[in-house]
Parts: sequence; C-alpha cells; structure tokens
Amino acid sequence: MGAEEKEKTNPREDDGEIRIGVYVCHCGLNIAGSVDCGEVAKFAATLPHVVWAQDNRYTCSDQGQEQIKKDIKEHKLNRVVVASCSPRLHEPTFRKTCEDAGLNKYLFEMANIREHCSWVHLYDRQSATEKAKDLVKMAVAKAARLQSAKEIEVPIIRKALVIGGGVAGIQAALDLADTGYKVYLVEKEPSIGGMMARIDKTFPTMDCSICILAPKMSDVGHHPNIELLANSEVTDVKGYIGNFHVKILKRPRFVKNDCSACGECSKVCPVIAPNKFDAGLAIRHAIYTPFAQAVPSTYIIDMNLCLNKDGVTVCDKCMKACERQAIDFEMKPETVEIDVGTIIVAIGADVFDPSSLQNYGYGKYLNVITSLEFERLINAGGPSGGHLIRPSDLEIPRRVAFIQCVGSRSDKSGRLYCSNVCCMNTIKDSLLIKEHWPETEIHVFYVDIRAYGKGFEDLYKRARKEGVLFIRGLPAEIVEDRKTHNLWLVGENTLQKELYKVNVDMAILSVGLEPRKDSEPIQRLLTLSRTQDGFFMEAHPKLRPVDAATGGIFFAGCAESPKDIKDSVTQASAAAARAGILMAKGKVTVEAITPIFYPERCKVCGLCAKVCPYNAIVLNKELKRVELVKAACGGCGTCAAECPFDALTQDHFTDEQIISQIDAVTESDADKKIVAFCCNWCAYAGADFAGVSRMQYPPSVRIIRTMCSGRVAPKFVERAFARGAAAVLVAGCHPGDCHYINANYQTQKRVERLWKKMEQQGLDKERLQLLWASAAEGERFASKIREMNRLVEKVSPEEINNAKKVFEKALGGD
Amino acid sequence: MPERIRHAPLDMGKATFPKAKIQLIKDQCKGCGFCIRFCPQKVLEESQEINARGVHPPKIVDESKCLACGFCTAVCPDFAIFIIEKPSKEDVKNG
Amino acid sequence: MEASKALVPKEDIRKLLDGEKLEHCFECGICTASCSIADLLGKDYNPRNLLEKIFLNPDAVLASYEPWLCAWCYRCYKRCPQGLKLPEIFLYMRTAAVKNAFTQPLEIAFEKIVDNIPLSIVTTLVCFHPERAGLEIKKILDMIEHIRIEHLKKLKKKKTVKSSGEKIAVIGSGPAGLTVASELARKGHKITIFEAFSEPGGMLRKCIPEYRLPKWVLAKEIQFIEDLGVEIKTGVKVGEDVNFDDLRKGNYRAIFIGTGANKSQAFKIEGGDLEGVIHAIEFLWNANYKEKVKVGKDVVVIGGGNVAMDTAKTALRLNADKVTILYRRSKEEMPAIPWEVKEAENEGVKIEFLVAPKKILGKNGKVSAVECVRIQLGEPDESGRRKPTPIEGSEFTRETDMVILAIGEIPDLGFLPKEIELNEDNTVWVNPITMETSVEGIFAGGDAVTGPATIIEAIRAGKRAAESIENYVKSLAR
Amino acid sequence: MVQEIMHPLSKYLREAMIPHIWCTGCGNGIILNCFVHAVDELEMDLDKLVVVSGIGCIGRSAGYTNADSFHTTHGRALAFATGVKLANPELNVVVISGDGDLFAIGGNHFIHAARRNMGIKVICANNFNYGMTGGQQGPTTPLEASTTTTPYGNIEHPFNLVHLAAASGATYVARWTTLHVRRLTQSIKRMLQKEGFCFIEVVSPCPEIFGRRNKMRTGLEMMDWFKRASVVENFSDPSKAEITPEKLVVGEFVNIEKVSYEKFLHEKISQINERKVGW
Repeated sequence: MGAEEKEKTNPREDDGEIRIGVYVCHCGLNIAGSVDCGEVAKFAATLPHVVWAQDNRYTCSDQGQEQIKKDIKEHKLNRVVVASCSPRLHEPTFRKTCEDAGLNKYLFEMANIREHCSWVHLYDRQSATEKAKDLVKMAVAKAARLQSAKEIEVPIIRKALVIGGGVAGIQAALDLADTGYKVYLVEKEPSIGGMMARIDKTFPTMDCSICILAPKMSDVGHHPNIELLANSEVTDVKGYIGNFHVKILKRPRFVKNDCSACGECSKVCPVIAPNKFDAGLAIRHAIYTPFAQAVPSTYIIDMNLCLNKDGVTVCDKCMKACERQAIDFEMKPETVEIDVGTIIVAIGADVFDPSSLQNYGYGKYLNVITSLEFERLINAGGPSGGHLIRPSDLEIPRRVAFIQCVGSRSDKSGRLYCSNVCCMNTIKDSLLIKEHWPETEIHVFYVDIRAYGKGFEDLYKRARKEGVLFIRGLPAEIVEDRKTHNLWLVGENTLQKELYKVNVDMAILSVGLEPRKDSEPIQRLLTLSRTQDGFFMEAHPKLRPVDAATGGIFFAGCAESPKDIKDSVTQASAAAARAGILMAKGKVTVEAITPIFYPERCKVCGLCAKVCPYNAIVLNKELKRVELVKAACGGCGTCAAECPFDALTQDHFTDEQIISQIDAVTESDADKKIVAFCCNWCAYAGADFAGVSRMQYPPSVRIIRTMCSGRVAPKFVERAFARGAAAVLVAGCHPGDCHYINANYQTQKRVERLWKKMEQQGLDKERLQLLWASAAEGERFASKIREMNRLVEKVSPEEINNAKKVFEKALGGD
Repeated sequence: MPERIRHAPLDMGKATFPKAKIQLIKDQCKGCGFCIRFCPQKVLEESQEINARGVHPPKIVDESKCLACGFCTAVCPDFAIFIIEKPSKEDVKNG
Repeated sequence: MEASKALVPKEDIRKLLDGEKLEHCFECGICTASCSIADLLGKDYNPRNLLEKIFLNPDAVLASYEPWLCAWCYRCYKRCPQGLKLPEIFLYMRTAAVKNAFTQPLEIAFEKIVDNIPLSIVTTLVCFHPERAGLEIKKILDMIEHIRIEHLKKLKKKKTVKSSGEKIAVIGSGPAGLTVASELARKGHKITIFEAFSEPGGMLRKCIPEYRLPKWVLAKEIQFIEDLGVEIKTGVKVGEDVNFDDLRKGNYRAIFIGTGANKSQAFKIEGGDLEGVIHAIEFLWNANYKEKVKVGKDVVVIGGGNVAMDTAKTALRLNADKVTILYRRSKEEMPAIPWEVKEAENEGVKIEFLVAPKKILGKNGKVSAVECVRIQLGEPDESGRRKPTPIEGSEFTRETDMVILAIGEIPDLGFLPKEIELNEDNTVWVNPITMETSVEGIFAGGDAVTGPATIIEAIRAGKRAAESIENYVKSLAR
Repeated sequence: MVQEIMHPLSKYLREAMIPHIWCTGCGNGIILNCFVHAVDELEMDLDKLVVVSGIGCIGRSAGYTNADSFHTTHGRALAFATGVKLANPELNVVVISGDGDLFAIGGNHFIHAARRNMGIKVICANNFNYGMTGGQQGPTTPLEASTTTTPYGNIEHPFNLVHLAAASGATYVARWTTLHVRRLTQSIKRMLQKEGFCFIEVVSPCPEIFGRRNKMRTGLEMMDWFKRASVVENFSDPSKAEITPEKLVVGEFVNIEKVSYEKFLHEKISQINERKVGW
C-alpha cells in the first residue's frame, strides 16, 4: 500500500553551492507602473546566493523564458526566482521552463509582485517598491532552501464502483461497462431505477418514464461487465485514488436468483403493507417485487413484515407456492469485498417532507398530496391504474391546485436553493391532467416559473394555451372543508395585490428535492465535502463539475445538486468519462507536496493520524509506528503543523522554508508589518482577486503562501511575533469549504489556542487575526487588511517587545 | 425510498386478508402451549377453563387477526387445533 | 435619493433586514395572505408590498401610514418561508418616522383603524403598539380618541340604519363576540350578548394586564358598543342559566359562539395541588381584580406561550424578586411571539430552554422547589416540531416559592349540542371562509375556533363571521 | 368422548388410539403430525405405506398411524423393515423410532442398512436419553448432560447421528428440531419421494424425563432452546453439525442419488434368471 519514499536525487542541484537567478518582470506597465523593477532587480542582486538578477518586460514571453533557460546553463543556476504575477497563473509555465533546461521543477519559486503588490498599491510607488523587494527577498530565502523532488506514480485498478442505481448510476455504469471496464453497481433498494422509475412522464418530451428507463435497467442486469449488487450498501472504503478497497454489505433477499418472478408467492402471502414504491398509495405483500420492471426481477421478502420474522418458519405459503424452490428464509447478510480504481457517487436525492409545514395540512387533510404521490396516481402502472382520483372519496377531481416551491428556496427549512425540477414537473403534470380530463380546472400557484431548458418554454406555453391558470403568489394556508373534504386555498395574488380564496378538490404540493438523509455515511467513508445545502461539493463548479475534491471520486445526478433526468444522464456520462480517463491512463502522479517523515523524532503519539483528513497517516499500534500512504495524501500539511516533535514536515513547504520566509519579512521594520499566512485555494486566491479587481489596501502586509491554512503551525505565528511583527493574519477557506475536506478546522483550533496563550500572557490578542475568505471575497480580504493596518498603527513598541519576550522560545533552532 | 408515508393505501379497502376459522378440540389438548407461543399474530392465549385432561386449553383472543398460516395446526402434538380457511373472494392484486 | 441625505441610512436598512435575508424574499405573498390586517383593510395594507418599498426606497416609506398598521401577531413571520420578522422591520421604520417627525401618516393610519377595525382603542393599545416606536401612550390615546369622535360624528350624519328587527345571539363578550355585536348592530340587527362573567370583555378584561390595557379604556369601548343598541347580559352562563337549545328555539335568527379558550389545560404533575401552585389564567385574573395578590419572591413560570410571557411580566410588576420561565423546547419553537419574548427578557425575566418540570416539591404543604429535567430535541414529530425527550440523569431541583402553570388554554365547549362538530384539539370546527359551524345558522370565531391566539385574529374572525351572519340572515329573509 | 369436530388429519390416525399417551410438551406428537402432514400433502396411497417402529416412546407411532404398521422388538425395526422392503419393493417403508432403539441396540442394523442403501426412510426422534425407561444415559446424551444414570454429568461422547448416517452412505440426511415443523414436513416429503436409504434426525423435546434434569422443565423451554440455538446450515459438513447448548446445527446435509439395494438385488436376480434360461 505505502508508496516508496520519494527519492532525493540529483545531488548536483541540491548540494554544493547554491546559485540563484532572479527575474523581475515589468508585465508591461502592470508592475512597472507602480514598482521600480530595476531597483528591485538591483536589490535582488545583493541578496545571498543570488548570482544573477535582471528585470525584463515580459518574463513569461518566449523571449523571457529562453533567457532563463540560457542563464541556467551559462551561469550554472540551480534555483530560479521569478517576481511577477500570481503563482496560481504562471507557476506551471516557469516550472516547465526550468524542466526544459534540465532543472528540477521544484527548484523554482515565485514572488507575486503584481496581484499582491503593484495592483493593490497603485498610487504609492515607493511603498510598493519596498514591498516588492521584501517579496523577492522572501522568495529568494525560500529558494535557497528548496529541494528537488520527484513525483510519485500510483497505478490505477481498472475497475469502477458506482454507488446508487438511479438513472445517473445506471448511465454511468453502462458507459463505463461499454468502454470495457468492470463496474460494480451498488443499490440500496431491492431494485435499480431510482426516482425515475416512479414518475409517469418526463418533460418536456412527455415520454413515458419507465418505458425509456426499463431497457437501460435490463441492460444493466445483463451486461457482462456489470456486477449488480442490489439491496446492498457500501459499509467501508479504504485506500486512495486508483486503489480503493470497498466493503459492501449485501442484505438478504430471502429469495434465490432462481426466482422466475412469476408472482405466485405474492398471491398467497397473507401479509399486507403499503408499497413504498407507490408512495404508500397501494398495497403489497411481505414477499413482493417493488414494480413490474424491477431489475433484478428476483422477488424479495420484507423480513420486518413476514410472519417468520422471529426466526421460526411459521408460514410456508410462499415456499409451497414457489415451483422453483427459490425461497430461502435462512439467507444471511453477506459482506462483499472489492478493489476498484474509481468511484462514482450517484446516490440521488430525497423529496422534501411537507408535513413540517403545518399551514398546508399535509398528512392531516386527505386531499393534499405531494407531487410524487401524484406521479403514482397518474401513472397507468400505479395504484389507481392511471386514474387521477382524490384520496378522500376516490372521485376524479374537477378542480386541482398545484403549489410550487414547497420546501425549496426557504431559509426556514434550510433549503435555500431552487430544486430545479418542480416547475417543469408541475407544468407536465397539469398537461397530463388536461390530456385525460380537459375540463379540469387547474390552478398553479407559483412565484417564478423557471422554464429554462430546451423545449421547456414551449411546454409552458402549451399549458397556458390549454387553460391552466398560473397565479403568482403562494397560498398562506390550506383549510379543509370538513363536510366535502374540499380545500380552500388562501393567498395573495402578488401581481394584482389582491387576496384570493380558491376552492379546489385536491391540492398537489410541488415538493422540492433535498440531500439524501443517508448521505452522511457516504460522505464520511469517501471523505467528501458538502455545500451548505448539504449536496456534495464538486472540486470546481465550472471546470471540474463532476470531480470530487478527493481524487478518483466523481459525482453523477442529484447527489451533487437537484437536476432533471437529462442533466443527470449528462453528468453521469461525464463522470464515466472522467473516471474512464483515469483508468485508461492506468496511473496517476501525485504532486510532491506530501509529508516528509523523520522517524527518529517520532514519539508515535498519533496526533498526525488523527488530524489527517485523508486517512493517509495510519497509526500502526502493533508495530508502534506511524505509516504514511503518500498516494492518499492530499497535501494540506496539517499533520506537519500538528506534530509536536517536528517529526513531520511538508515537502516544498518545509518548516525551514517557511521560517526563512518569516525571517525575511521580519528582518527590517517588522513592527510595521503584517505577516499573513494564506491558503492557496481561498485566501491567497481571494487576495489575487483583490488585485485583479484593483482593490486598494495598505502595503504593510506580506503574504506567505501555504497549501492550506492547516499547514500554519503555531510556531510560525510565534516566530513572527518573536521577531517583532506587528500583527499576524491566518487566512483560509470558510469552514466547510476547505479544499482539504476539513483541515481548516485544525487551523481554527490552533489559532484559538494561540489566542488563549496571548491572553494569558497579557498580550493583545487582536494582533493575531483569523480570516475565512473565499477566492471570490477579495473585498473581504482587503477590508481585513485595512482593519488590521489600523491596529498596526496603534500597536506600541512595549507591546511588541512583550510579545518578543513571550515567544522568545520560538526563535530557537536558528 | 426514504420519504415518510402519510396516506393510507387507496386500495386498502379492497384488500382481502386470508381469513380462517380456528377450531379447538379442547379435551384433546394437553396444554403444552406451543400454539400460543409461536402464533405470529398472537391470536391465542391460555384460557382459565379446565378441560377433561385437567389443563388450561388455549382460547381465541381475536380471530380477525388470524392470517391462516396454519402453524398451530402443524405444531400441535395432540391434533387438538386446526384451522379452516375461509374462501377469499379474489386474490389481491399487488401494487 | 442621492441628492439629499437619506433619512434612513442604507447601512442600517441592510443590517435591519438581517443581512442578506431580505434578498431571500421572493415575494410569494404568504405574509400578506396571513395578515389579519390585510384581510380587514383590503387594499390599504399589504405587508409584502411594504417590505418591497422599504427595500427600494426606505425614505418614501416614512411618509406612508402603512408601517403603523402592523398588529404584531407575527403570523407572517410564522409562515414566511424565509422567516422574516416583518413586525420588527416595520417597527424600525416607525421609529425612524418618529425621529424624523412624520406624524401625519400615523393619523391616517388611525383613521383607517377606526374606520375598519372594531374596538379600535383597545386594539391600538394591545395590538398596534405605536408606543414601541417611542410615542407617549397618552398622546396616542388622545389622538385616537379625537379621531374616533370625528368618526362617530361622520357616522351620525349618515342616515341611520333602519332596524331590521332580526334578533341575533352572541355567546361571549370577548373581542370576537364584541366585534360581531358591533358590526351587526350597525347593520340594524338586535344583538344580545350572553356573558358568563359578571363583567363583559372576556380575555380583554381577565387576562390582559392593566399596564397594557387600562380598564377604563375597555369600559369606554364597551360603552360605545352598548350605545349602538347591543344588550349585554352579564352573569348568564349558557349551558347553566340558559340552555343552548333554548337560544335556538327562541327568536334568535343566528347564534355566534365566541366563548374563547379559557380553560387551563389539564396538567398532571406531582405536587400540583401544593399551596403556591397556580394556573396562569387564574393568576392574571387575580392580578387584574384583587387589590392584593400574593406573589412569591422567586417565581417559576412553566410554559412558552404569550400567556407565560404576560404572567412573568405581571409577576415582576407585582414585585417578585426573580421570575424564571421554564420551557421544554428551544427558542425557535416557542409559540409566544418573538417580541413578547424579547420584551420579557429585557424586563428581567430569565428564560431557561430545554427544561421540563418533573414534579413540584413542597414543605409543609407549600411549594419549596421544582424538580426539573433537561430535554433534548429529537426527530421532528407528526406536528413537524422536534420531539422533546428527557435526558436521563439530568434531573436537578430549583428552589422556588411560587409556580405558575402557563401550559396552554383550551376552549370549554361542554354546553354545545352534539351536532356541532369539534376538531381533534377540542376547538369548534367552522367553515374557514364563512365561519359557520356544522349546524346551519350557528357561527363561531375567536379562540374557541383557533385555540389561544391574538386579539386581532379574534377580531378578524368576528368580522368575517359578522359578514356571513348578515348574508345568512338576508338569505332567510328572502 | 365423541368430538363433534373432526381433525382434518384424523383419517391418517387410528381413532381408537387417539389421544396418544405422550406427555405434555413431548415432541413425538409433532413428529407424528409432520409425518401425516407430509403423507397428506403427497396424497400417498395408505395401502402402499408401511410404518415400522421399534421400542421406545416414539415406537408407539406405528400403532397410531392408520397405515399398515409394524411394532417390532427392540432395536430391530430396520431389520424388519429390510425384510418388508425386499419382499415387496413397491411398498414405501418408513421407520419411525428413537435414538436408543436405532443407535444403541440397533446401531449395527443402522450402519449396514445405510451402507447397503436399503430403500428405507428413517425418522429418528432424538430426545438425548432413554425416556420410556426412566431417563438413562444413551448414545446421544450430550457431554455433561445430566441423566438418571449420569447424575454428575455425562462423560461419554455422543454420536453425531447425521455424521454417522452420512458416513455410512445414506442418500438423504437431514436434521431438524420439532420447532422446524415446516422444514421437517418438507424434508419428510422429499425423503418419501427418494429411492435409497434416507435418514432424518429430529431433535425432540423430552421435558419430563430429560429436560427437567437439565434446567428445561417444560416443552416450551426446550423449544425456546431450539429457537435460540438452532442455525440452519444446509449442505454443510455433517461432521461439524454440533449440538451444544449454544449451537444446534440443523439443515439438509446430504441429498444424493444412488441405486438402492433392493433394485440391485432384483436386477441381479433377473439377470441370473435370464442367464439360467440361456444355459
């Protein structure tokens, strides 16, 4: 499992004399407009180990790159520093340049003097130039301590696991299986098909839902590359991208695969219960198949209902009725263990339970139903044989109301999002009613009709043409007339600013979608993160919309956000393609920012294993040692920050490197500077965004980039104070949005501990600030710096000296 | 499928549960209690009366709960209890 | 707006509207449709629209009468999908208006109240609360009194309505009953109110503390109604002194049931009969009527409704040293309206959440302490509220010398004939639109139908019932 | 006393002998019940059914069954049954007897009948002791179990009957308890339709004689033990089918096809006869 230790090769680069080349970019006037680049270059030349420094107009141009390559050879440079824009933009470019010249790409460092300097200090050339010098100094200091590194390669098992057998899971499984990969499809319910199997028609084409889904379902059942595990659950996932070891609990069906689905058993079963598949509107027996087209078609016994649930076979009616002797009451749960390279999460969504909205009386009034119940009612295969009947008297309703946004877009219910499908679903439903019973009076109470997709607007128009009444304004309450069980809907027509009272026979609540209640175990097992809404969070909303932040895991369908069938299928195919790319390549490289471990210092306390969000560090209690699984490592570095014995540090962000940066900042005028530690993904990007937007803030801040705020060890902060920094900022992603799952929770804990310490020592804890800022919150970052600058101006020399004293210890190890 | 069920099945009224008449041959009972203990619907319980053999035979608590599984017939060592299934009208359609 | 300095700073508005929350408002109209005042005033008042105006141009709203028309029932808040606290937003606008000396809108608002809402002085005091915006109560009373006299003058000038001669019985003289009586009296019907208590007014008299509604105001209000020709028979209890069926057999064309909810919910607790344990309704009643009311030093109130808040505040006013409310759910689940809770807390009432009493302990027959248990909230139950379950082993005792039980009131409807259908919670079932019960010609409204609610909701129901009764009587005449 | 209502299975029983003499809570009645249930469900011709039993409580079942039946001397049920089957292979010969009869005194008959693959169906009621004679220790008494002759606990290892049967060559071997009435009935049905030597062990409660000495005073308590401890392990290795207070392995262990002794015999005879003609 464990990957071999990264080789530290190429002694020519690492050992011997350090020769640094510095290039200061003008970026046209972008930098040169506010920074005296020539002066910066001159300054750079004076720095230790710098053997070559120059400024040029565009370092990233071909010319600029050629220059670097030439200099590496000519001046025997073994470290390169470019002071230009954000490393988030051009670090890959220059790394490649170095590689082309035969220099290990990890021996390159950047100073961000554009986004973090010239653009945010447009009108203060002198300060900006001074700051640029500092930034270059920091970069040079770090560069002198850079080490070459080799990225490790991880082989990928060419098998995939798809969790969830709704339409998304089915599509993803079929696509991967057709590509030639072995696919395990795990479904919790007895049959695949998911939500799509339950609805009647699909919008906007009005195709019969099960008619188009059933062939796909049976393809899954017959595909030689697909192993279908229905009535099963993923219980454990270990491993990492390319090498997941998964345990699946296969719950017993109590019917063997010999079942021919003839249904004789069901006929004789004496137990009757509501069929969940029909939203409880129809009955089924203890031995049943959820619906006619179920895959696998094997019947199943609901052991919670069966008379034999106590373990004594008292009733053998089904057994006697079964010609094939397929019934087996002794079937036991089985655990299946598989190894896969990629995982697609397609667990779908739940529908909102409207019984919490008391004013709509769902569950109290018989004739208030949900849109899902409606689907079963209007479905020819449903409990009423496709006759829309109202539950109170089983009559066909003459007046029907649809109520939109039930459980969606509501702060109170915690579901602030639009559920995406309900508008069109209602329009489709209203047309279905009109098709069968054209005289029906249909009111749709809405706030915004969202008919955004292909063919949606036409459908909306058609509904209006058919005479469906669309009324803007939701009913405030539904009241039942006790005698007739008719319903009164009271609300405001917000276009006419008039109150309405509408009497209908039946009301249908267009319930929204919500994250599955059982998604928590999946989240935990796969170390995924979720958005505030509770849906799974993609790695990037625009550019990696189907990837999870954890490598090798992809999303399809409503697990990621509410979507209609078309979007689910699209995303499923995309997820299959993404997983396929990985598996086709057969291997993956891991960036060399993984932990470096010094076993001689380790006291096997296990703290690192506890904080690792990827379970990439394992505490082996038997052998009394800590084991690193580099391939599983995400590269946050929180383990290095946590280790009390300095037994761990992070490659490319070593303690030594970061401390050298801190020292560089605090070498002069420390009492006027803010040392800021920013995580690469949110805060640093937020500062970049402030620069791109030209938000001006005081030039007192010096940003040190870490991959995650979780990398910021308390000793860094202490050292900054010990060296006389006026203030320190630790900035990362918002809690819950961490790029490394939850590493930033450690940040919070560490900062809180430092605050406590400062308070106890009589220091002003305001001098250490914690900021959560996303990549889009440039203004948030800028205003924080403005706020902190006021603090810097106020802070007294005594205060700074006090801090120096308190944190004196942190200076050790110089 | 996770959502809570709020509505009673529409065809619940049409559902025909198997019905049975439970016959006790009381004096043949030796009072082992097997039928009482293992009835899945808890239809039987020990009575207070004393039969010809000096034991308490079972009595029927609620015959309407009986689903005619016939376990009492099958487990009785003394051939003292049996059920007669009442003919049900039509087999209930499933879902 | 840019030209002159904004009267209401944008920053403040932002803060007030709870950050981005207002942006969640997608104008579904639920607030307006829930609003009793919007129902009573029709086009004159539209909270949703008002909110929009505040958002677009807060300064213009200062000159509008609309913010003054909110009656603080919080129905909008309870139903709003976003949970916006409209009454508090409107209060902010009122305060700003007072600060900037906009008095005209207030007068217009009062005119509208007087024109459309029965019991206008009472409702102004107990519902509209102009004083919360920083106005003096006395000034308000004077102002509304003045407007009212003008209003009556106007009415008198109009042709007097011809007496219809139809007799209508109203049971209960609470806000709902009084509303029905005054509305129908103005239509020329002959109204008789039957009141079991010795004085009319119902909950208004019994339970609303003096500091909120001076008795003379109520007396005056009732006098107005009597002046309209309404006969109020006090001390007559339907079911005991008069048979309900006799009323029907009498010449009454229609009957309105407005008996309210004044029976304390049965609450079995060990030690409930100790000296010093009292039901909230009884306590408030005593406080309103008896010269001297015994109040403990350290009072515990059990419950989380408006009555609990009133009780706690009254106890404080009666010189209790310390008043603590124990409520078994969390603040979000409290049925009391948020402002009342806030007010109670401001006045020094301590509220402990997620605590339920287990038993009341006594010494020498007197209350000495309450044994409580801490509660955790489980999964939402059938009613959608999270189910409180006691945490085992978390019992603790709290010393006290008085326990007031404010655990809810239910209607006492034993006198009604069986044909009149009741709901599961023992309230009268009515057709929500006509307020007619399951028996033709018999109507109901107020707390007897809704369970404990606010006065304005009772008035709204009364007004709705009055309209239906009028239609009903007319249809009979035809 | 004449009953007005007739039990539907009473036609398979000798009316005059019912009610039977077995104690309250005894499993023998259940075994008999399951047997006649199976006969009923198979609609067997009672004229072609022979029930043979040896000595012991369960031995009375031959007398109770309304078929041609044979109550034999101690331990010799299989020997007699062999005779019946050889004389008329058309007959379905069922031996219902106890563990003491079949495996102590009749042990040799059993292993050889199984080895020869006689077409006899054996139902053995295993009550762990000699119930009829006062509860002495027998060949199936579990280790440490208390009986009248082992008051300090049994120190002999018991037979594992299913293992013995399987090892001796039976074509069908199963074990059930009297709680598994449905399975037992099904098993008996299956057995009755097979050709060779078949064996079903039925673990049966004997509360009065065995149970009360082993902390199970009633039939119900013994049934509770069956319920708690029994594990169905169909077609598992019969040598591992243990019976302990904690675990009671039941199930079908063997179901194979093999030509029966009587078939071979009669074939041989006809072959010989044919050859004689040829001489």
